[in-house]
Amino acid sequence: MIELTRDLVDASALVERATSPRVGAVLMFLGVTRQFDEDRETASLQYEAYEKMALAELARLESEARRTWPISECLIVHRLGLVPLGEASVAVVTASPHRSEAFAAGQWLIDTLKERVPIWKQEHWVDGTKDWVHATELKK
Amino acid sequence: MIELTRDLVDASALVERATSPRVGAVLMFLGVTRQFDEDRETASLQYEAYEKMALAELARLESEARRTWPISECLIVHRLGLVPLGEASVAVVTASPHRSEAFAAGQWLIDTLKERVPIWKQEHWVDGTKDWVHATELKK
Amino acid sequence: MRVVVKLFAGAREAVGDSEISTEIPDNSSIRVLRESLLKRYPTLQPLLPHAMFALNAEYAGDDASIPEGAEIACIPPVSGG
Amino acid sequence: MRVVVKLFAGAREAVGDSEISTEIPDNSSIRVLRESLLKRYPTLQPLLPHAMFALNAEYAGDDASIPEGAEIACIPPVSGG
Repeated sequence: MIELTRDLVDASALVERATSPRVGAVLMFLGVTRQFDEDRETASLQYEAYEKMALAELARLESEARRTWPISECLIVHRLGLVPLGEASVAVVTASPHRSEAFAAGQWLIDTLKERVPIWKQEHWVDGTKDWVHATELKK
Repeated sequence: MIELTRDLVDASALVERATSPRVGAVLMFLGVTRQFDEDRETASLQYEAYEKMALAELARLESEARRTWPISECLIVHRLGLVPLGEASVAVVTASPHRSEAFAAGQWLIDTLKERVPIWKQEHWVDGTKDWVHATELKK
Repeated sequence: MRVVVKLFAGAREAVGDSEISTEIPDNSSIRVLRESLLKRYPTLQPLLPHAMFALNAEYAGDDASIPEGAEIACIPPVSGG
Repeated sequence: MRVVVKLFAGAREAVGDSEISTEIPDNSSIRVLRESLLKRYPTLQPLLPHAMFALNAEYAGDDASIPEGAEIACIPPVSGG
Protein backbone atom coordinates (compact mmCIF):
# COMPACT_ATOMS: atom_id res chain seq x y z
CA MET A 1 0.00 0.00 0.00
CA ILE A 2 1.33 3.41 -0.92
CA GLU A 3 -0.20 6.75 -0.05
CA LEU A 4 0.44 10.47 -0.21
CA THR A 5 -1.52 12.37 2.42
CA ARG A 6 -1.94 15.88 3.78
CA ASP A 7 -3.14 14.53 7.15
CA LEU A 8 -1.29 13.20 10.19
CA VAL A 9 0.39 9.86 9.50
CA ASP A 10 -1.49 7.31 11.63
CA ALA A 11 1.40 5.12 12.76
CA SER A 12 -0.78 2.98 15.03
CA ALA A 13 -3.16 2.08 12.22
CA LEU A 14 -0.22 1.08 10.00
CA VAL A 15 1.31 -1.16 12.66
CA GLU A 16 -2.04 -2.74 13.37
CA ARG A 17 -2.60 -3.40 9.68
CA ALA A 18 0.79 -5.11 9.32
CA THR A 19 0.53 -7.25 12.46
CA SER A 20 -1.10 -10.63 11.88
CA PRO A 21 -0.58 -14.34 12.62
CA ARG A 22 1.00 -14.65 9.16
CA VAL A 23 4.11 -12.68 10.20
CA GLY A 24 6.81 -13.06 12.82
CA ALA A 25 8.31 -9.60 12.43
CA VAL A 26 6.95 -6.10 11.90
CA LEU A 27 9.27 -3.16 11.32
CA MET A 28 8.24 0.49 11.21
CA PHE A 29 10.39 3.47 10.34
CA LEU A 30 9.15 7.02 10.91
CA GLY A 31 10.91 10.13 9.62
CA VAL A 32 10.15 12.97 12.02
CA THR A 33 10.50 16.77 11.76
CA ARG A 34 13.45 17.61 13.96
CA GLN A 35 13.86 20.94 15.71
CA PHE A 36 17.65 21.29 15.67
CA ASP A 37 20.03 20.28 12.91
CA GLU A 38 23.39 21.16 14.31
CA ASP A 39 22.87 24.75 15.48
CA ARG A 40 20.06 25.82 13.21
CA GLU A 41 16.49 25.76 14.46
CA THR A 42 13.65 24.49 12.27
CA ALA A 43 10.10 25.80 12.71
CA SER A 44 8.48 23.26 10.38
CA LEU A 45 8.99 21.42 7.10
CA GLN A 46 6.97 21.82 3.94
CA TYR A 47 6.80 18.94 1.46
CA GLU A 48 5.91 19.17 -2.23
CA ALA A 49 5.61 16.29 -4.70
CA TYR A 50 5.21 15.60 -8.39
CA GLU A 51 2.32 13.51 -7.18
CA LYS A 52 1.58 11.39 -10.22
CA MET A 53 5.23 10.34 -10.56
CA ALA A 54 5.78 10.03 -6.80
CA LEU A 55 2.94 7.50 -6.65
CA ALA A 56 4.39 5.63 -9.63
CA GLU A 57 7.87 5.56 -8.07
CA LEU A 58 6.50 4.43 -4.70
CA ALA A 59 4.61 1.64 -6.45
CA ARG A 60 7.86 0.60 -8.17
CA LEU A 61 9.61 0.56 -4.77
CA GLU A 62 6.92 -1.65 -3.31
CA SER A 63 7.11 -4.09 -6.25
CA GLU A 64 10.88 -4.21 -6.15
CA ALA A 65 10.90 -4.84 -2.38
CA ARG A 66 8.30 -7.61 -2.73
CA ARG A 67 10.35 -9.24 -5.49
CA THR A 68 13.55 -9.08 -3.40
CA TRP A 69 12.32 -10.08 0.07
CA PRO A 70 9.46 -12.37 1.24
CA ILE A 71 7.53 -9.53 2.84
CA SER A 72 3.84 -10.06 3.39
CA GLU A 73 3.13 -6.40 4.04
CA CYS A 74 4.68 -3.23 2.67
CA LEU A 75 3.14 0.11 3.64
CA ILE A 76 4.61 3.45 2.58
CA VAL A 77 2.93 6.73 3.51
CA HIS A 78 4.43 10.15 2.77
CA ARG A 79 2.91 13.33 4.08
CA LEU A 80 2.76 16.50 1.93
CA GLY A 81 2.28 20.14 2.90
CA LEU A 82 3.28 21.47 6.28
CA VAL A 83 4.71 18.98 8.80
CA PRO A 84 5.10 20.53 12.28
CA LEU A 85 7.93 19.69 14.66
CA GLY A 86 7.79 16.19 16.14
CA GLU A 87 5.35 14.85 13.54
CA ALA A 88 6.10 12.15 10.98
CA SER A 89 6.69 13.06 7.35
CA VAL A 90 7.09 9.46 6.22
CA ALA A 91 6.26 5.98 7.48
CA VAL A 92 7.59 2.71 6.08
CA VAL A 93 6.23 -0.54 7.50
CA THR A 94 7.35 -4.01 6.48
CA ALA A 95 6.26 -7.38 7.82
CA SER A 96 7.83 -10.78 7.14
CA PRO A 97 8.11 -14.28 8.58
CA HIS A 98 11.61 -13.60 9.97
CA ARG A 99 13.12 -10.35 11.19
CA SER A 100 16.13 -10.02 8.90
CA GLU A 101 13.96 -9.50 5.82
CA ALA A 102 11.75 -6.92 7.52
CA PHE A 103 14.87 -4.95 8.49
CA ALA A 104 16.55 -5.28 5.09
CA ALA A 105 13.43 -4.33 3.15
CA GLY A 106 12.59 -1.43 5.48
CA GLN A 107 16.05 0.06 5.27
CA TRP A 108 16.22 -0.34 1.50
CA LEU A 109 12.78 1.24 1.06
CA ILE A 110 13.54 4.39 3.04
CA ASP A 111 17.04 4.73 1.53
CA THR A 112 15.72 4.34 -2.00
CA LEU A 113 12.67 6.53 -1.41
CA LYS A 114 15.04 9.34 -0.48
CA GLU A 115 17.06 8.83 -3.66
CA ARG A 116 14.33 8.35 -6.22
CA VAL A 117 10.88 9.58 -5.31
CA PRO A 118 10.10 13.11 -6.61
CA ILE A 119 9.26 14.74 -3.29
CA TRP A 120 10.97 17.88 -2.02
CA LYS A 121 11.39 19.29 1.44
CA GLN A 122 11.52 22.99 2.26
CA GLU A 123 13.06 23.99 5.59
CA HIS A 124 11.16 26.74 7.35
CA TRP A 125 13.65 28.18 9.83
CA VAL A 126 12.60 29.97 13.00
CA ASP A 127 14.20 33.17 11.68
CA GLY A 128 11.51 33.23 8.97
CA THR A 129 13.72 32.18 6.04
CA LYS A 130 12.96 29.13 3.88
CA ASP A 131 15.26 26.81 1.93
CA TRP A 132 14.44 24.07 -0.52
CA VAL A 133 16.62 21.07 0.20
CA HIS A 134 18.22 20.11 -3.11
CA ALA A 135 21.52 18.79 -1.82
CA THR A 136 22.62 15.48 -3.27
CA GLU A 137 23.94 14.47 0.13
CA LEU A 138 21.09 13.15 2.24
CA LYS A 139 20.50 13.65 5.90
CA LYS A 140 17.84 12.26 8.22
CA MET B 1 13.19 2.08 29.39
CA ILE B 2 12.96 -1.67 29.83
CA GLU B 3 9.95 -3.65 30.90
CA LEU B 4 8.68 -7.20 31.34
CA THR B 5 4.91 -7.40 31.17
CA ARG B 6 2.10 -9.94 31.20
CA ASP B 7 -0.22 -7.57 29.32
CA LEU B 8 -0.59 -6.66 25.66
CA VAL B 9 2.40 -4.70 24.34
CA ASP B 10 1.07 -1.22 23.57
CA ALA B 11 3.01 -0.46 20.39
CA SER B 12 1.23 2.86 19.81
CA ALA B 13 2.17 4.20 23.23
CA LEU B 14 5.80 3.23 22.63
CA VAL B 15 5.96 4.98 19.26
CA GLU B 16 4.28 8.05 20.69
CA ARG B 17 6.75 8.15 23.56
CA ALA B 18 9.74 7.96 21.20
CA THR B 19 8.48 10.55 18.71
CA SER B 20 9.54 14.11 19.55
CA PRO B 21 11.08 17.20 17.95
CA ARG B 22 14.45 16.03 19.26
CA VAL B 23 14.60 13.11 16.82
CA GLY B 24 14.58 12.70 13.07
CA ALA B 25 14.06 8.93 13.01
CA VAL B 26 12.01 6.46 15.01
CA LEU B 27 12.35 2.72 14.44
CA MET B 28 10.13 0.04 15.94
CA PHE B 29 10.56 -3.71 15.73
CA LEU B 30 7.80 -6.08 16.85
CA GLY B 31 8.23 -9.83 17.21
CA VAL B 32 4.86 -11.45 16.60
CA THR B 33 3.47 -14.93 17.31
CA ARG B 34 3.28 -16.62 13.93
CA GLN B 35 0.79 -19.33 13.08
CA PHE B 36 2.81 -21.41 10.64
CA ASP B 37 6.52 -22.19 10.79
CA GLU B 38 7.10 -24.28 7.70
CA ASP B 39 4.33 -26.89 7.96
CA ARG B 40 3.74 -26.93 11.70
CA GLU B 41 0.87 -24.96 13.19
CA THR B 42 1.32 -22.98 16.38
CA ALA B 43 -1.63 -22.35 18.72
CA SER B 44 0.20 -19.87 20.95
CA LEU B 45 3.56 -19.18 22.58
CA GLN B 46 4.33 -19.20 26.28
CA TYR B 47 7.26 -17.12 27.59
CA GLU B 48 9.11 -17.63 30.87
CA ALA B 49 11.95 -15.51 32.24
CA TYR B 50 14.52 -15.46 35.00
CA GLU B 51 13.02 -12.06 35.67
CA LYS B 52 15.64 -10.50 37.90
CA MET B 53 18.45 -11.37 35.49
CA ALA B 54 16.38 -10.61 32.36
CA LEU B 55 15.83 -7.06 33.66
CA ALA B 56 19.54 -6.73 34.44
CA GLU B 57 20.52 -7.99 30.97
CA LEU B 58 17.99 -5.71 29.25
CA ALA B 59 19.40 -2.76 31.21
CA ARG B 60 22.89 -3.74 30.04
CA LEU B 61 21.65 -3.86 26.44
CA GLU B 62 20.15 -0.39 26.76
CA SER B 63 23.39 1.05 28.25
CA GLU B 64 25.53 -0.60 25.62
CA ALA B 65 23.31 0.67 22.79
CA ARG B 66 23.34 4.20 24.21
CA ARG B 67 27.14 4.10 24.47
CA THR B 68 27.48 2.88 20.88
CA TRP B 69 24.92 5.02 19.03
CA PRO B 70 23.56 8.53 19.65
CA ILE B 71 20.05 7.34 20.39
CA SER B 72 17.81 9.62 22.38
CA GLU B 73 15.26 6.93 23.12
CA CYS B 74 15.58 3.19 23.69
CA LEU B 75 12.49 1.24 24.70
CA ILE B 76 12.47 -2.54 25.13
CA VAL B 77 9.36 -4.38 26.26
CA HIS B 78 9.11 -8.18 26.48
CA ARG B 79 5.88 -9.96 27.21
CA LEU B 80 5.76 -13.04 29.47
CA GLY B 81 3.14 -15.74 29.84
CA LEU B 82 0.81 -16.70 27.02
CA VAL B 83 1.10 -14.73 23.77
CA PRO B 84 -1.74 -15.54 21.34
CA LEU B 85 -1.33 -15.68 17.56
CA GLY B 86 -0.77 -12.30 15.91
CA GLU B 87 0.20 -10.54 19.13
CA ALA B 88 3.61 -9.05 19.90
CA SER B 89 5.97 -10.84 22.28
CA VAL B 90 8.64 -8.15 22.08
CA ALA B 91 8.93 -4.50 21.05
CA VAL B 92 12.17 -2.59 20.49
CA VAL B 93 11.95 1.12 19.75
CA THR B 94 14.91 3.38 19.01
CA ALA B 95 14.97 7.07 18.13
CA SER B 96 17.90 9.11 16.89
CA PRO B 97 18.74 12.29 14.97
CA HIS B 98 19.50 10.34 11.75
CA ARG B 99 18.02 7.10 10.52
CA SER B 100 21.13 4.95 10.19
CA GLU B 101 21.71 4.90 13.95
CA ALA B 102 18.10 4.04 14.75
CA PHE B 103 18.31 1.09 12.33
CA ALA B 104 21.72 -0.09 13.57
CA ALA B 105 20.79 0.16 17.24
CA GLY B 106 17.37 -1.48 16.72
CA GLN B 107 18.81 -4.41 14.85
CA TRP B 108 21.65 -4.91 17.33
CA LEU B 109 19.22 -4.75 20.27
CA ILE B 110 16.86 -7.44 18.99
CA ASP B 111 19.71 -9.66 17.77
CA THR B 112 21.51 -9.41 21.10
CA LEU B 113 18.35 -9.76 23.18
CA LYS B 114 17.77 -13.09 21.48
CA GLU B 115 21.30 -14.24 22.27
CA ARG B 116 21.68 -13.04 25.85
CA VAL B 117 18.51 -12.32 27.76
CA PRO B 118 17.29 -15.25 29.92
CA ILE B 119 13.81 -15.60 28.47
CA TRP B 120 12.48 -18.84 27.03
CA LYS B 121 9.73 -19.59 24.59
CA GLN B 122 7.53 -22.66 24.64
CA GLU B 123 5.71 -23.59 21.46
CA HIS B 124 2.14 -24.72 22.02
CA TRP B 125 1.23 -26.63 18.86
CA VAL B 126 -2.35 -27.05 17.68
CA ASP B 127 -2.03 -30.81 18.18
CA GLY B 128 -1.78 -30.16 21.94
CA THR B 129 1.94 -30.86 22.32
CA LYS B 130 4.40 -28.33 23.74
CA ASP B 131 8.11 -27.78 23.14
CA TRP B 132 10.57 -25.52 24.88
CA VAL B 133 12.74 -23.82 22.30
CA HIS B 134 16.33 -24.36 23.38
CA ALA B 135 17.97 -24.53 19.99
CA THR B 136 21.13 -22.48 19.60
CA GLU B 137 20.07 -21.56 16.08
CA LEU B 138 17.62 -18.67 16.24
CA LYS B 139 14.58 -18.16 14.13
CA LYS B 140 12.14 -15.24 14.02
CA MET C 1 8.14 21.20 -31.63
CA ARG C 2 6.99 23.24 -28.67
CA VAL C 3 7.33 21.42 -25.34
CA VAL C 4 5.98 22.25 -21.90
CA VAL C 5 8.10 21.31 -18.87
CA LYS C 6 6.71 20.96 -15.34
CA LEU C 7 8.79 22.53 -12.58
CA PHE C 8 8.89 21.76 -8.85
CA ALA C 9 10.28 23.10 -5.60
CA GLY C 10 13.40 25.25 -6.06
CA ALA C 11 13.16 25.09 -9.85
CA ARG C 12 9.56 26.32 -9.76
CA GLU C 13 10.51 29.19 -7.50
CA ALA C 14 13.60 30.10 -9.53
CA VAL C 15 11.39 30.64 -12.56
CA GLY C 16 8.26 31.84 -10.77
CA ASP C 17 6.03 29.43 -12.65
CA SER C 18 5.12 25.74 -12.38
CA GLU C 19 5.44 25.21 -16.14
CA ILE C 20 7.73 26.62 -18.80
CA SER C 21 7.91 26.02 -22.51
CA THR C 22 10.57 26.04 -25.16
CA GLU C 23 10.93 25.22 -28.85
CA ILE C 24 13.17 22.27 -29.78
CA PRO C 25 13.59 20.20 -32.96
CA ASP C 26 11.26 17.18 -33.29
CA ASN C 27 12.60 14.02 -31.60
CA SER C 28 15.15 15.99 -29.61
CA SER C 29 16.89 14.30 -26.69
CA ILE C 30 16.66 15.37 -23.09
CA ARG C 31 20.15 16.81 -23.52
CA VAL C 32 18.95 19.19 -26.21
CA LEU C 33 16.00 20.20 -24.02
CA ARG C 34 18.31 20.84 -21.08
CA GLU C 35 20.53 23.10 -23.21
CA SER C 36 17.58 24.98 -24.60
CA LEU C 37 16.19 25.62 -21.11
CA LEU C 38 19.60 26.79 -19.89
CA LYS C 39 19.64 29.44 -22.62
CA ARG C 40 16.06 30.62 -22.20
CA TYR C 41 15.78 30.50 -18.37
CA PRO C 42 18.99 31.83 -16.83
CA THR C 43 17.57 31.62 -13.29
CA LEU C 44 17.56 27.82 -13.69
CA GLN C 45 21.31 27.76 -14.27
CA PRO C 46 22.36 26.81 -10.71
CA LEU C 47 19.89 23.91 -10.47
CA LEU C 48 19.63 22.51 -14.02
CA PRO C 49 22.99 20.67 -14.12
CA HIS C 50 21.88 18.69 -11.04
CA ALA C 51 18.31 18.06 -12.21
CA MET C 52 16.95 14.86 -13.76
CA PHE C 53 14.12 14.77 -16.27
CA ALA C 54 11.07 12.57 -16.45
CA LEU C 55 8.97 11.59 -19.47
CA ASN C 56 5.44 10.48 -18.67
CA ALA C 57 6.22 10.21 -14.96
CA GLU C 58 9.31 8.02 -15.42
CA TYR C 59 12.97 9.04 -15.19
CA ALA C 60 14.60 9.47 -18.61
CA GLY C 61 18.33 9.70 -19.30
CA ASP C 62 19.98 12.49 -21.28
CA ASP C 63 20.00 10.39 -24.45
CA ALA C 64 16.28 9.61 -24.36
CA SER C 65 14.37 11.26 -27.19
CA ILE C 66 11.24 13.15 -26.35
CA PRO C 67 8.06 11.83 -27.97
CA GLU C 68 5.52 14.37 -29.23
CA GLY C 69 2.93 14.99 -26.52
CA ALA C 70 4.94 13.44 -23.67
CA GLU C 71 4.45 14.82 -20.17
CA ILE C 72 7.85 16.33 -19.36
CA ALA C 73 9.07 17.22 -15.89
CA CYS C 74 12.27 18.71 -14.53
CA ILE C 75 13.20 16.90 -11.29
CA PRO C 76 15.68 18.79 -9.11
CA PRO C 77 17.56 16.68 -6.52
CA VAL C 78 14.85 15.08 -4.39
CA SER C 79 14.65 15.40 -0.60
CA GLY C 80 11.63 13.45 0.55
CA GLY C 81 11.60 11.24 3.61
CA MET D 1 29.27 -26.27 50.70
CA ARG D 2 25.65 -26.90 49.74
CA VAL D 3 24.46 -24.84 46.79
CA VAL D 4 20.98 -24.23 45.41
CA VAL D 5 20.59 -23.82 41.65
CA LYS D 6 17.57 -22.16 40.00
CA LEU D 7 16.18 -23.94 36.96
CA PHE D 8 14.08 -22.58 34.08
CA ALA D 9 12.05 -23.75 31.10
CA GLY D 10 13.15 -27.16 29.77
CA ALA D 11 15.65 -27.64 32.60
CA ARG D 12 12.94 -27.00 35.20
CA GLU D 13 10.62 -29.47 33.51
CA ALA D 14 13.34 -32.12 33.07
CA VAL D 15 13.86 -32.16 36.84
CA GLY D 16 10.30 -31.37 37.91
CA ASP D 17 11.42 -28.60 40.26
CA SER D 18 12.44 -24.96 39.93
CA GLU D 19 15.41 -25.40 42.29
CA ILE D 20 17.86 -28.21 42.92
CA SER D 21 20.74 -28.52 45.33
CA THR D 22 24.07 -30.29 45.42
CA GLU D 23 27.14 -30.50 47.64
CA ILE D 24 30.42 -29.16 46.19
CA PRO D 25 33.76 -28.21 47.76
CA ASP D 26 34.05 -24.59 48.94
CA ASN D 27 35.17 -22.16 46.21
CA SER D 28 34.37 -24.65 43.48
CA SER D 29 34.18 -23.43 39.90
CA ILE D 30 31.10 -23.53 37.71
CA ARG D 31 32.75 -26.48 35.93
CA VAL D 32 32.74 -28.51 39.13
CA LEU D 33 29.11 -27.58 39.78
CA ARG D 34 28.15 -28.64 36.25
CA GLU D 35 29.82 -32.04 36.73
CA SER D 36 28.18 -32.53 40.09
CA LEU D 37 24.72 -31.75 38.67
CA LEU D 38 25.31 -34.11 35.74
CA LYS D 39 25.94 -36.96 38.18
CA ARG D 40 23.05 -36.21 40.53
CA TYR D 41 20.37 -35.22 37.99
CA PRO D 42 20.55 -37.56 35.00
CA THR D 43 17.43 -36.01 33.39
CA LEU D 44 19.48 -32.82 32.91
CA GLN D 45 22.04 -34.64 30.79
CA PRO D 46 20.69 -33.61 27.36
CA LEU D 47 20.47 -29.91 28.28
CA LEU D 48 23.37 -29.27 30.69
CA PRO D 49 26.21 -29.28 28.15
CA HIS D 50 24.43 -26.45 26.28
CA ALA D 51 23.46 -24.46 29.38
CA MET D 52 25.21 -21.39 30.76
CA PHE D 53 25.33 -20.48 34.44
CA ALA D 54 24.73 -17.19 36.18
CA LEU D 55 26.02 -15.96 39.55
CA ASN D 56 23.97 -13.19 41.15
CA ALA D 57 22.04 -12.59 37.91
CA GLU D 58 25.13 -12.24 35.70
CA TYR D 59 26.62 -14.78 33.28
CA ALA D 60 29.64 -16.59 34.71
CA GLY D 61 32.15 -18.67 32.74
CA ASP D 62 33.13 -22.24 33.61
CA ASP D 63 36.27 -21.06 35.42
CA ALA D 64 34.44 -18.64 37.70
CA SER D 65 34.49 -19.73 41.34
CA ILE D 66 31.23 -19.73 43.24
CA PRO D 67 31.11 -17.42 46.28
CA GLU D 68 29.32 -18.70 49.38
CA GLY D 69 25.71 -17.50 49.32
CA ALA D 70 25.67 -16.52 45.63
CA GLU D 71 22.39 -16.78 43.73
CA ILE D 72 23.10 -19.50 41.19
CA ALA D 73 21.04 -20.14 38.06
CA CYS D 74 21.25 -22.64 35.24
CA ILE D 75 20.46 -20.88 31.94
CA PRO D 76 19.53 -23.23 29.10
CA PRO D 77 19.85 -21.78 25.58
CA VAL D 78 17.60 -18.73 25.56
CA SER D 79 14.80 -18.16 23.07
CA GLY D 80 13.21 -14.84 23.87
CA GLY D 81 12.14 -12.33 21.26
